[in-house]
Amino acid sequence: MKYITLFILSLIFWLLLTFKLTVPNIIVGTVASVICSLFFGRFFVTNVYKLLQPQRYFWFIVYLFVFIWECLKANLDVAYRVLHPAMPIRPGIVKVKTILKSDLAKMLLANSITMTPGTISVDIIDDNLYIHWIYIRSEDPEVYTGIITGAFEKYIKRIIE
Amino acid sequence: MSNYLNILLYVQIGLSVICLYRIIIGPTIPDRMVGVDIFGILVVGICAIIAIQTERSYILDIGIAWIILSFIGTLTLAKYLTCKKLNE
Amino acid sequence: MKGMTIIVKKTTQLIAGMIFMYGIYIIVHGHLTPGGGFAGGVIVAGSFILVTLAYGGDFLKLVKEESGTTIIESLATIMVILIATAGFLFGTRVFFNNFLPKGVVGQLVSAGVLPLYNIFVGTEVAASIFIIFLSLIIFKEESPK
Amino acid sequence: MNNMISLIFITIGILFNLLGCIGIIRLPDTYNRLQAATKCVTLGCCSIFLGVLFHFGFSDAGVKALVAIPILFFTSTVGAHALIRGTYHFGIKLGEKSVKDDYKDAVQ
Repeated sequence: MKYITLFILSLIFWLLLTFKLTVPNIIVGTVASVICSLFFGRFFVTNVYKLLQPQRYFWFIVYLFVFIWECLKANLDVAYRVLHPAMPIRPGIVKVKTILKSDLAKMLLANSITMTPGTISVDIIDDNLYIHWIYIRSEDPEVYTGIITGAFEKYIKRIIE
Repeated sequence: MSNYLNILLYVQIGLSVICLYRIIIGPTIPDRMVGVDIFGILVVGICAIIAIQTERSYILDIGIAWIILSFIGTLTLAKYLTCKKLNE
Repeated sequence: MKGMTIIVKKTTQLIAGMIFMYGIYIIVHGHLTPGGGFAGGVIVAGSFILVTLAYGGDFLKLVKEESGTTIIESLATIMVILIATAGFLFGTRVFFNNFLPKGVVGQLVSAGVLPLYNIFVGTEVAASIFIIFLSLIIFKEESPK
Repeated sequence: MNNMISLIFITIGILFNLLGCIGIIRLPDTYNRLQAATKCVTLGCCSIFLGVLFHFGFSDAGVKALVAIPILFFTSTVGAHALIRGTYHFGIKLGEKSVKDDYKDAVQ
């Protein structure tokens, strides 16, 4: 099952890359996809039946708009801190507990955190994310957990789990 | 129109020269590696602008290849920084 | 489990296949765009190097992998020599003779034997660069202090 | 019309790149430099690729630029994560202005 999914995804990637629908192109793409799925199929993601449920794609599009908005805010925030003459920074590493269970969801959450206002993920041990923050706004764990992961966690839970 | 694109191209090249400053001056080893990482991403931008200017689509191929090789290089450097052997 | 953090491992799962396909694309389109056998071979080797870096050496059974890549490299070299000397079968006396039809300029199947050379040179380069990486990380442990 | 939109996107991208490069020069320690540089430069290059997509339209070059955006996003964020973890394990201390360090307990 894993092999077939990787084969289909590779073929779609090949057709997007070449953007021609001729017969030799499709034959070469099929052969290359078979080789690719033989090499890399054994450690692909396991629960592939989730790709067939349409409501996950809807939540993914909603998540994409939320993410672009947060990303723009991140850049304006960093721009303010860089251009200010006194550089108002207060950096430190904080520990945040997440409610997500599967590994793929944790990876997507960590990648999203890396692009949001002044935060970058340093390490992930079990359920705890260690995050370097450029301006620590409060000392209370409840409050900063809400600030950092609150915007993404509910969408990612609906997309992947 | 074309002149304006030329100016943008020169600005982008100038930005990558600023990264070279951090690579040369940087006081510690991780500072230089940050410079190398950012330099790799900026060169991809240069490739994209040249692809518009010359109307050749194959220059984008060079850009994507540069992204991939720069990613593998950054991972290798990061693994070197954690003081581990490469096959662990 | 050894290796790098879980973020790098999960991203490697998603991206290694795409990097491999991109290397094949560079190799196969070598007679139409810049790139060709050498550049594509380096990218194909990069996908295997990425898996080795992210998952550690025990995941791929490195010693077995090394003998396998040696066999692939030798086969690719023999194929390049065979195609180069194939001109003798057709009655001429030149190396690298083009005995296939040339096709239309700009199509994928054109330029005679040039795509075949690109494919085998790409395999050769990928196997040998992966061998260099493996020998760097295996033989470092066995060398005397 | 498409040319104007693509030029606007490229200009925005180069402004973000400029902010990233100012950050990499001005900020005081390695962690903060990585913060500023990675975010701004990644968003700037994604914006430049969007400009390429608008210039070429939905042809082979445009789709190639569209494919490049997720690859650039994943590779640069994962590269920044690996680099900052390596910096901490290499022994570089947090800067003078920093107020909190929870990761110190987890390493030992």
